[in-house]
Amino acid sequence: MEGTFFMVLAACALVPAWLAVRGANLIHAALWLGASLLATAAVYAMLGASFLAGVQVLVYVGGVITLMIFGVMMTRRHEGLVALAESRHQGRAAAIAVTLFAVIAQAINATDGLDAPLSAPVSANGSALGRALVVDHVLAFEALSLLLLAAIVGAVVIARRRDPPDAREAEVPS
Amino acid sequence: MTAHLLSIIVAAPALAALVVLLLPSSARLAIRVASLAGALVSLAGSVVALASYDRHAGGLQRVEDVALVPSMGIHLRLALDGWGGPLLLLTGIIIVAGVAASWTLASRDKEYFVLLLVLVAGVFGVFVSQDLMVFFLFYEVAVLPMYLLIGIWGASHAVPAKGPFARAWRVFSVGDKQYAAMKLTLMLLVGSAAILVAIFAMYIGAGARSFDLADLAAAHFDRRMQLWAFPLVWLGFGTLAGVFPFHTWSPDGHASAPTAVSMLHAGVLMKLGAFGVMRIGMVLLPEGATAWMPVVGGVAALNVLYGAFCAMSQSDLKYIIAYSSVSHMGVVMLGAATLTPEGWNGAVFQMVAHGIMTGLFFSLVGLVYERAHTRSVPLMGGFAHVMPGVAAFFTLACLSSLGLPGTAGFVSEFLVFLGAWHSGHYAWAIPGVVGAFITAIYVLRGTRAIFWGPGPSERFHALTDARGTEWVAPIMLGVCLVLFGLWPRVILDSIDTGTTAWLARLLAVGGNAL
Amino acid sequence: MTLAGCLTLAAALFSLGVYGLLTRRQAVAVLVSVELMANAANLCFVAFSRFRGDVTGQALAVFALALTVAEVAVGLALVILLYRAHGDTRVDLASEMKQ
Amino acid sequence: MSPASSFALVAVLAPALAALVLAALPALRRQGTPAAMLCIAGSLGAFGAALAALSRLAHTHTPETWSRPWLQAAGLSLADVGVRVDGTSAPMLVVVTLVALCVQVFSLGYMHGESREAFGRYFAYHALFLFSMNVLVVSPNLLQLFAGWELVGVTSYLLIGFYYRKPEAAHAAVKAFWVTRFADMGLLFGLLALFTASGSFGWEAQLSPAVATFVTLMLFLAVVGKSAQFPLHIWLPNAMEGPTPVSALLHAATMVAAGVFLVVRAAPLFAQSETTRAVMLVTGSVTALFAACLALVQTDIKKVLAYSTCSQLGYMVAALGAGSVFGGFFHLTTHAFFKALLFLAAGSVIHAVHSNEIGKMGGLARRMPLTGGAFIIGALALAGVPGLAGFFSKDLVLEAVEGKLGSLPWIALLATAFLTAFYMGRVVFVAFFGAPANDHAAHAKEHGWSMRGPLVLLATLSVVVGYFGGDLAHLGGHAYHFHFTGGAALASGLGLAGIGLAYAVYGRGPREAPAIIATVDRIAQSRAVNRFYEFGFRRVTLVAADALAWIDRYVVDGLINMTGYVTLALGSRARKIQTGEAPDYVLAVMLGVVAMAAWVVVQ
Repeated sequence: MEGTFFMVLAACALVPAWLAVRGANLIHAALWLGASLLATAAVYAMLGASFLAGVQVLVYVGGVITLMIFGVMMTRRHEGLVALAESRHQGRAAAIAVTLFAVIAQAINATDGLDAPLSAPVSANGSALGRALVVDHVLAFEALSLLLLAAIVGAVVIARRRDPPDAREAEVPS
Repeated sequence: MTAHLLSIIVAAPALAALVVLLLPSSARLAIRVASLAGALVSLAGSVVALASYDRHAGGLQRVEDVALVPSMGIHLRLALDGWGGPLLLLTGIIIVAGVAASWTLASRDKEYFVLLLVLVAGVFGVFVSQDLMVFFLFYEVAVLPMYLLIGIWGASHAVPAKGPFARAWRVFSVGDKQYAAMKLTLMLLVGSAAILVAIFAMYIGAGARSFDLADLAAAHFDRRMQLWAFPLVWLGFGTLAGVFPFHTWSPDGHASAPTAVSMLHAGVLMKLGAFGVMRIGMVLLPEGATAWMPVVGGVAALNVLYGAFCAMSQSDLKYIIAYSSVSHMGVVMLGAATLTPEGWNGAVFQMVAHGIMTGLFFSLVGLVYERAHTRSVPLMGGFAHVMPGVAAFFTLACLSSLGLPGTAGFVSEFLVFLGAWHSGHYAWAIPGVVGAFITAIYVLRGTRAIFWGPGPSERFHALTDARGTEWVAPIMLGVCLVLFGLWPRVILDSIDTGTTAWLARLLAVGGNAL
Repeated sequence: MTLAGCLTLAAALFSLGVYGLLTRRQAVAVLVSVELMANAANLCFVAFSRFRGDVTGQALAVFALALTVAEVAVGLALVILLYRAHGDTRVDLASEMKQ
Repeated sequence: MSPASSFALVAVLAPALAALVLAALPALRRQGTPAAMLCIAGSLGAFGAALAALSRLAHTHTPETWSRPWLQAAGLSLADVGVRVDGTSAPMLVVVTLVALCVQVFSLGYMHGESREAFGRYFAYHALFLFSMNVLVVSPNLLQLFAGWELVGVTSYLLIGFYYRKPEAAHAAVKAFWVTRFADMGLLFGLLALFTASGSFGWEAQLSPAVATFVTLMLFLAVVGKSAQFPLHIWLPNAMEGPTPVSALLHAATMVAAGVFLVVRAAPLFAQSETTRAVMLVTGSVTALFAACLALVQTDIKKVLAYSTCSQLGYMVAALGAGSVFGGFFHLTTHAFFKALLFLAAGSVIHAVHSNEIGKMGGLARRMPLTGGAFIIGALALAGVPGLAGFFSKDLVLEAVEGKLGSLPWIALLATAFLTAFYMGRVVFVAFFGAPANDHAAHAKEHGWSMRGPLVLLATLSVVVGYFGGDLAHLGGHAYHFHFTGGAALASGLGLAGIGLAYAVYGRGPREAPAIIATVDRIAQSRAVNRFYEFGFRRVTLVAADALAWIDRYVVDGLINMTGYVTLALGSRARKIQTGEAPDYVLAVMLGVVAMAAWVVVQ
């Protein structure tokens, strides 16, 4: 029962992922990514990481995908929503992707003890995770918060429209 | 105070550099005074260090030891040995003369003096380090500022080449200061890389987790390791000492460098190379040294003759002096290769003698160039009439260069030839002596062409003799040249102390391996 | 449901991401592919966390998530910049360093 | 420190002090006359000290040495510096300081026309020369002798090049230095071999025959250069470009005699090699005859005297080669006085006539009786007229050479004696008798006492010094007693015959040179020996230098540059990998990841 459910979820993750990387329409691709991420969130939940599943839905599907769609909309005119000339190196890319998958799958196959059913979830609630985050790994946590701040400021700085003289300069073809 | 004399000697130029860095670049006099003060402190310290070195006791004196990286056994270990004193003195003399010779520098003088002082702090450090890693670090500190000093303050195409050499100027951009700086730095860095490999081989081979030179000298290295490590040290340091065929950075580098930089580079830095070969290569790798000595000596003899012949063919004054340096550094390596007390004393003495002599040469060439705006010998003539003082000192330098008794050059060359003959290597002594004769030909030919003869021609009528601070370098260096020539024991006693100790051990260990 | 299954799923997602990364030219599409790959890595973390009975994997996944967000934020800013400079968001346009 | 050696030390240091002061105080030097006075005071002090040392030695008859370690290795002294007073060095010291003093006083008048700066410089060089020469003379070992040897070489270079703005003088100075320096390599090799064999630079070492021959041959090479023996004599005639008093001092009386002095000094070494002595005998007699022939045809009075010096040095070398150490030394001593006299008298004439050419003189004996008299005394002494200094020493030389090597050297030297008398007679008759050739010669007059005094002193010595031969021999521990033999009669007869022939040819005014002399002249004009060296320098040495410089620039440096170019070329190839397009980098990364993962799996 559980195995079947996992299979279904896996299919729900993989098919949208395929559409996301192949889709010609960027908006659609972003939305398909969101679908794939949702399915993954469900897998998280199955694995007992319900907190993480929640975060995944909120941050990724709610935040990142939205950001992406905004990004697409801000940078493309309507008729340009369709990505052009996306067919480069199809064969080569496919070969690499397949080889990579084959190699990893082979590694998984070759490793013993991975086929046993997984044990009970670590913790039902988020308290253990919370302790891990802000007690055990507090330094990483703080560093990460700093990084986030830096990234946000950096993003603002990068994307900010320049002052008129600079902007004029930027218009001049180099 | 005197307990930390060596630290003071090394740190004084560095501190002066710091002070100069903090001064505004408009305070030109203050910059010079601070630089000169740093140099003078080092010089005074060197004099005290040499004078107070106990020649009878010998060994390491004034030891200072601070652990830098205890886990790897790296110590900032400074101590004075028999060779250190004279070489410190040489460095002190040259830097004071060099600062004086740079007094009239016009552009970016603050940065220039900072680099010059940093460089010289590195040189002082090398001569007193007793830790191989620190030795190497100081060595790099001494070598790297050269790139900027030549690349920024150098001169390009001072004398456009004619005849067959014009092609080299065009194709390789020889004569360009960037070319010279780049070539010099790259060649020396390749040498450093080779040295570093050998240093690690020694560190691991000794197995004592120590870079202390005494520990490494006491360790017994595998003979096979010594056989490949010694050439690395020889050619690595030898590149800086102008060992054939890795000498070609030297003429181009010295020709493009500003006056004081040429003085320091030919006068002191090339000695670092020779010092490294002897102090690191030969002392630490005795079996490798004895096995490779025929090659080292043969190449050195070649150096002497080859440099002299090349110098004879040059028409650019700085190239003449630079090639003569190649020739004279060959004498140093020749002395080292003899593995005799005479030869080693001569080699170290030649480091000092040549340092002073070539410093004198370059300072005078700088004076001439500043006035005549040319370095092309064929254009000159009759300068003795308008600059008698410069002519007199130039002649003195020439005489030392050709090994005239009564100048320092004689003492060293004679000792080296004596060592070569004594060790039975006639094939080294003969090219050496002939090289000294060839030197007589080209230096006196140069002197005659520049200073003698009718003239000077119209365009040089306004030339003047040296003035004011310009006299400092020639007088100081000239007096030392004669003093060391007349009474060599001022420094030879101390040199001999170092030689005796190291050579005895080298022959005891390396001799068995023969 | 086994660890092997989870890992295989992650590998498949990752490979799809690689495929997208190699074929896509639009900057946003590239970001989409990168997100897929990051997501695959996160899945591994969580799966191993469950497998080892240790919550550290989940903590790492949280950190990775946060990192991803930062990355997307900066990435999108770059996309906007690219668009301003070239009027398009094809990454192969950003080849000034070639000269 | 014993009195004699302290005196000798004073003799060395007095001129050194003068030289030092003149070097350190350019302002004083540029004053001119004060500098000259200082220099002369130094020489006077040196002369006094030398006399004192000599008299002290004559009193005690024990050689004295004082020395201090100078060079060392492995804690042992290699060589000392110091002074040694013995029967060789003390008389030589007196000769050197006395001639130098005379020459310096003479120069006061002769160089009067120079600028004050040049005047001071001239005397500074003189002080330096005297110091160097004294270092050489009193040296207790061959290394110090070598040091003095080289130093006098340098002073010679400076003094020949005194008129440095004259290209000929500049050329002559470097030529002299190069030639002697070339020969000095021999001395250096000799010292190296000597030290290696005996462990010291002393001249009393016992060497194996082969080493002794090598060492002495090498030392003799240096002698050939310094004493202007054939074939290295070429620099001496050019050296006449220097001021005439300089020629008198360096290129006649003292410096060129240093070569002979070296052989006298190192006589114990030379005694050990038959081969070297034979070489010396041949070289000496060839030089004597060859230079005398060349002297026949010179028209420049100084060049006549220069070749004459060569020739007389050949005499000394031949004597030494024949084994007569004292013969060589005695001739050196007498020659120093009469040759200095000849040169100074010639200088006096040149100063009056403003020309070196004997053809532009004539009748000077009447206009300048003292100078003329002095020159004639010198010429007679040189010609070996009985009773004058040259007679005794020349006779001793001939006696020593007689019968050696099938008597060929003896015959050569006798012929030289004849030629010497002839060419000196030629100069005397052409320059001092007959009618004045031009206004200068007609109105020539004697100079002041500074120039006449030294002439008188030297002329006196040229007459009397020959009679001190016994004392000189006694000081040096040699046996010498003059007795008039058939050989002496033959030599002096040849000398007189030479003078007579000269009178017959030149006595009644200038006339066409005899055919044989014209032939010699043509041979001399070809400058064959000089051209040989010039070929060696221009076509061999300079070409080799240019070739090596080319190789250095294009082959050795070319390899270095090629390394640079290869690196750059590889770099620009490798740069093509860097497309600057992000997907390509991703591709590379992915390939790497796959490869690594595959590697791990395969492992």
